[in-house]
Amino acid sequence: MSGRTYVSAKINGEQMDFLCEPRQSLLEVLRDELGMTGSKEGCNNGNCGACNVIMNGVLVNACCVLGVEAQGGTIVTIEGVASGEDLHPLQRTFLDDAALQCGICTPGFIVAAKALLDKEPDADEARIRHWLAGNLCRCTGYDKIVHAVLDAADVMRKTPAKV
Amino acid sequence: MQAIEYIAPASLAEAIKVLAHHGGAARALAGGTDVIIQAREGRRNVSVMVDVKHIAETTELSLSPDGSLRVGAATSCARIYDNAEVARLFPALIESVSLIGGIQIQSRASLGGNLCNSSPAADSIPTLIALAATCEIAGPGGKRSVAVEDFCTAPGQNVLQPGELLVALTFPAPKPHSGAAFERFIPRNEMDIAVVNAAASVTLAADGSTFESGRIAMGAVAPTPLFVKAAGDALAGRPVSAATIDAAAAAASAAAKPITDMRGSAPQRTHLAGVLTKRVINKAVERARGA
Amino acid sequence: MPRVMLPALLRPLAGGASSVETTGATLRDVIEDLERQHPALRGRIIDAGVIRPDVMVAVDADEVRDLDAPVPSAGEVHILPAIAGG
Amino acid sequence: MVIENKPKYKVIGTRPVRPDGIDKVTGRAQYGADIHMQGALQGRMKRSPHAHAIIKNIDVSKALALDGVKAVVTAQDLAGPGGDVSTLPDAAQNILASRKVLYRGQAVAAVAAINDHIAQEAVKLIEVEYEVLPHVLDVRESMRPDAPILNETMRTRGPNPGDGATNIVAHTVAAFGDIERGFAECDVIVENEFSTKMVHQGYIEPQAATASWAPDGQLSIWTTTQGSFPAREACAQLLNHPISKIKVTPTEIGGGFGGKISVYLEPVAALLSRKTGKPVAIRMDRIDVFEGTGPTPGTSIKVKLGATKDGKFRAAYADMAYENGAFAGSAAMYATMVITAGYEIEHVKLDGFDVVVNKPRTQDYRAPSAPAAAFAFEQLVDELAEKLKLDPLKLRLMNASKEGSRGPMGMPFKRVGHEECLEAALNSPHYNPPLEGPNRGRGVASGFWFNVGLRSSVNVSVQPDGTVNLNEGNTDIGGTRASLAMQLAETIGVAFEDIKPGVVDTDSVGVNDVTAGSRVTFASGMAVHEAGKNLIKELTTRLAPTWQVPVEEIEFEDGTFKTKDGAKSGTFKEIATQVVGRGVGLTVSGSVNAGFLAGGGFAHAIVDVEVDPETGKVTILRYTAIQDAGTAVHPAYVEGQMQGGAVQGIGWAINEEYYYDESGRMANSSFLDYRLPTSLDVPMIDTIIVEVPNPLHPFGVRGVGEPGIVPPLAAIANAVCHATGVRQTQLPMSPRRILETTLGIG
Repeated sequence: MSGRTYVSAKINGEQMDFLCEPRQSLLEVLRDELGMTGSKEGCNNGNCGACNVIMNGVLVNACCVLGVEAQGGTIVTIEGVASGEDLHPLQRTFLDDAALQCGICTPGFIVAAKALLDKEPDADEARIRHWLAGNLCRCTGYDKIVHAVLDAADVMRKTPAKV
Repeated sequence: MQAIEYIAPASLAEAIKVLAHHGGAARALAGGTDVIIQAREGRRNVSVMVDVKHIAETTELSLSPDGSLRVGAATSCARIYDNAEVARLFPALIESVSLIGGIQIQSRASLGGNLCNSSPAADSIPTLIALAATCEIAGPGGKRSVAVEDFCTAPGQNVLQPGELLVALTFPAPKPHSGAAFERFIPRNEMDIAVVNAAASVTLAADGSTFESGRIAMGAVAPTPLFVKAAGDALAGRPVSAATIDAAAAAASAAAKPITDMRGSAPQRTHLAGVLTKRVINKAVERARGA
Repeated sequence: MPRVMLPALLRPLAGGASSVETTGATLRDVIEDLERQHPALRGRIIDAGVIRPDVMVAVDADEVRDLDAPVPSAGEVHILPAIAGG
Repeated sequence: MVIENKPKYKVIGTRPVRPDGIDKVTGRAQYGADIHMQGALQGRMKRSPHAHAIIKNIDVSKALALDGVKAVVTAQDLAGPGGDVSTLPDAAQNILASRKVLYRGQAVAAVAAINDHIAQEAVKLIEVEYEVLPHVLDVRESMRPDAPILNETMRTRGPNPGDGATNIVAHTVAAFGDIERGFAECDVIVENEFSTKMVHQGYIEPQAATASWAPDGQLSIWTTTQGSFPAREACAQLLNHPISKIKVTPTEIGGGFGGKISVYLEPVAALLSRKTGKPVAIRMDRIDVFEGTGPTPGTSIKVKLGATKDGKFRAAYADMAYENGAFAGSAAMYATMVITAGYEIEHVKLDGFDVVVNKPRTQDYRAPSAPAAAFAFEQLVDELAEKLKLDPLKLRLMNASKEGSRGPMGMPFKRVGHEECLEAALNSPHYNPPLEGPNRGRGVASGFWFNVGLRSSVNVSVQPDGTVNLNEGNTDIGGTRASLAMQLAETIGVAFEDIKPGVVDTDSVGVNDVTAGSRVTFASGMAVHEAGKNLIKELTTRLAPTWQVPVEEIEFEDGTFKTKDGAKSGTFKEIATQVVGRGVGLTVSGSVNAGFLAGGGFAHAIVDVEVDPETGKVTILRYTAIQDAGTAVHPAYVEGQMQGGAVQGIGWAINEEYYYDESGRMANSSFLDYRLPTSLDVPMIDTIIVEVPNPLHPFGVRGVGEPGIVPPLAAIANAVCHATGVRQTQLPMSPRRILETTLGIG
């Protein structure tokens, strides 16, 4: 019964149709079927956050979701965070604040932080640390990541998002 | 992962039919944060996943005017803690569901899933027990109710029969002058499985000086989450005092029959059972006095 | 008289000595003299005409790979195992 | 904090955005698992479930019969028909075991299938018959004569080789002065025994490799490695294949810290590709990473330190046993080279024992061997300070190594910044106000790591618009494309933005040693500096006929070419555009062997903790990292190295460990139970960069990657001791351990 199932979902604003096996995770579908390798696999069991995407408005680990569950849903991945040449403020502050070293966890952190700031634009350091506890980084010690999120929040408060 | 079939029934009746048809090979899929991983890692044999997130009864979250609460088994932790009224009335429940995994897990993981996974260390179960929650179960033979403390039978096992589905959890309205609290001890500050966890619900006399009743439950100290009746009994009718609370904590420690594993040693867990019991009772008293 | 300081691993090959007085004005001369005094050390420091890749040699505080490097008469030549890192 | 007047640099010391940054924040960057080749097969490793067993038979027939499976390989394929893996026998066994498995997780076979799910099913169908042997996990137990022997042919390297088989790989002795006389002269002597557990580097990206073996024998490998050239060399030896026929392309790498130097998957993917005629990709999962790669050793260290009553260290002794895992290594030898490096001590004797145990073959992890050694030694320093009623930083300062001090290897240090780091710590805003509150304690500790030089080679070519491409062969993990481009920009006097750096494959640049030992910004920086000078020289030569002046008449200074009389001048970019523009292309290179010793680096930590007396949980309240960076090329990236090292050290100190069950299985092989610190577990990490220029480098650069992880283990232990009154001799200082030692629970 491992036939492939037809799934239709809106990914980064575009309607996409794909076939996947029910046992394939959303992460496998994004990376292997759709060629969107920005979401990373660090643990494949929901403990590192490298595969974070926003699904139907909430932050999820794509490794803990079946691809077939995306049917009819909307998904935002790291590939959809910038709009064209305009980086998202988080992407800008991660660069300016040196908040990445090897960069493997960066897509997950940016997607997770975006989900936070979309919901809570005034998040403080304690809230940011709490929200990001599901995202592991082994290079930075988190200091510059937390600063980058605080700085992005500041930028976003000063310049309301373009429609 | 072994090959699986995925079915997303739109009604409770259909879900029961599908589950009954596939028997033990089928498993309900709510948040999937346990079952998908267990199937992938070969820790559970699952060949059919029945997605129960498209069913009205399993996804509801409704607070009655009298203050009783009904939580569909597939309702996510985030939906529960994002509901301000639920958060006000059931702070212990919020403490539990805010601790299950990270934010990414809480947006999918459900109360029903946490219960059906039946881990001895599950972070919601002691709270469900302390709050005297009831399981609503539907199956081919009809519906039945089971008290949460009677639900788990062994690590990873529970009273659900093949074809049965946990539909919802119901909570009685908090009584006047009552309060509840949950606490977990983990080595990090998030993202860990409990070394020990504990929940307490207490009802005080109107003047706040004595305990009328108490319900204490703990996790990770026995093969299943533990309802420690003796600890609650040690409170009932006694003055709210350090001595009373110490006696309840001692009863909790005595009830603990933990093992030593990578998450903690047996003596450490027995000790923490007392420490956490004391802490949650104190917090529950504080809330009861404020209620 | 340059003094060659030997690591523990090589001392058994020099009769247990932790250091050896040598003669020579260049590293090559010094090591050749060392090998003359303790033939068991042949091939353990220099192999095929160059310093072995798993050995490092320092003259006083300076690491040296060139065998023609000068060695002061009061100098110390340190023979050390190679290191890397994470 | 700048200690000495350093030259006024234009680019060095600024904080530009890394050239690879945009790709990394948008998801474009291609890491090991992101290489998707048309028609590629997916590989999986079959691993041993036993810690120690003889392989009696491997039956792959059922796996091969599974639909979608294309090939299976075992150690027989590695040796190949007429093959020879004798040059790297341990590496060969570690990649695919043939005779014996020496740890749980050791690979014994591999499959290639049309997708990963089928490959996983096929792995289960491979039947391996084992004869299970008794195993040994503890380093001291493994040294006993009655311990199960891992390798019957092993004899101890060192002064007393012994006759029989042993698990002691080597006994390293370092001795200076007269240890007995030294201790006899001491007024105060402290001693203790310490132990640490095996820990993992914990990089977030699992190893992944893709290989494509063409019919003409050309082998292309894409891999997430810290060293494409060493990986190429290892593959050549293990596959008995000419090095000239192997091209290794390093992908972006998701962390390494020493754990991605050895090859694991590359030769196996190559064998599977050769067998199937298709590209084969193998990706580890997290369990593979924990069980099947190279963590860093657990240790058992006995130390003794003596001083006169005025606080002068006179004598030190250490007996250090380091796990090597299943195969011979040299971790304890490293430890003898670093444990006393921070101090002037006349009488020293150090015994280092490298020991095999039935655990994964250990690898380097950020300043390998030094953190555990410092955990032991720096606690004794703390104890001495208490006994002598001296400030622990001032006691260290009184004894600190400096230029001319003999290090533990016997040779004198060149200019180093240990004293300057200690002074910076003493004057820091963190150290001066005393710590208030119950159950709190403050700890300090020093750390040293060598930094190494080794070989680097870069190519530099001028583009028609006068900008410059810089091609280097070192994997960039922490921002070295930026730090190298900055050094080239400084050398040739252009803007950072006019340099375009890239990491290229092994066919495209001269040999480069690993990205390790904190060496890339240092040694590749030297290569870049040389290439820059060569570029100026070549441009000058080409400019002379254009300007119609002799070459000697042209000077280059401050980014400008000019004639000595000042009549003609032009910036680098103007001249490069003019000379190269539409003319003949211009490529130069720079190649160095920067040797082993790159100057060495000192780091220091000040940490405040609070210990919950009821639960034993340690909370890090405040942390300041102090480090001598020589010259901080990119200060933000230097801070990042210091902060990252500090937090890895915090994890190591408090929670991380390989937790083994009785069967020799790592019970916590997931990110759930192997507890890396999360953002919620640490405070902001304050940094103080000390700049004592390194005399071995044209810009004074020191390696900065490693020293930061050395002090935190000891600093936290000292802080916990001051908070609780109990000295912590074992890692991790988990809540369980703290309860055991403070309340006797356990």
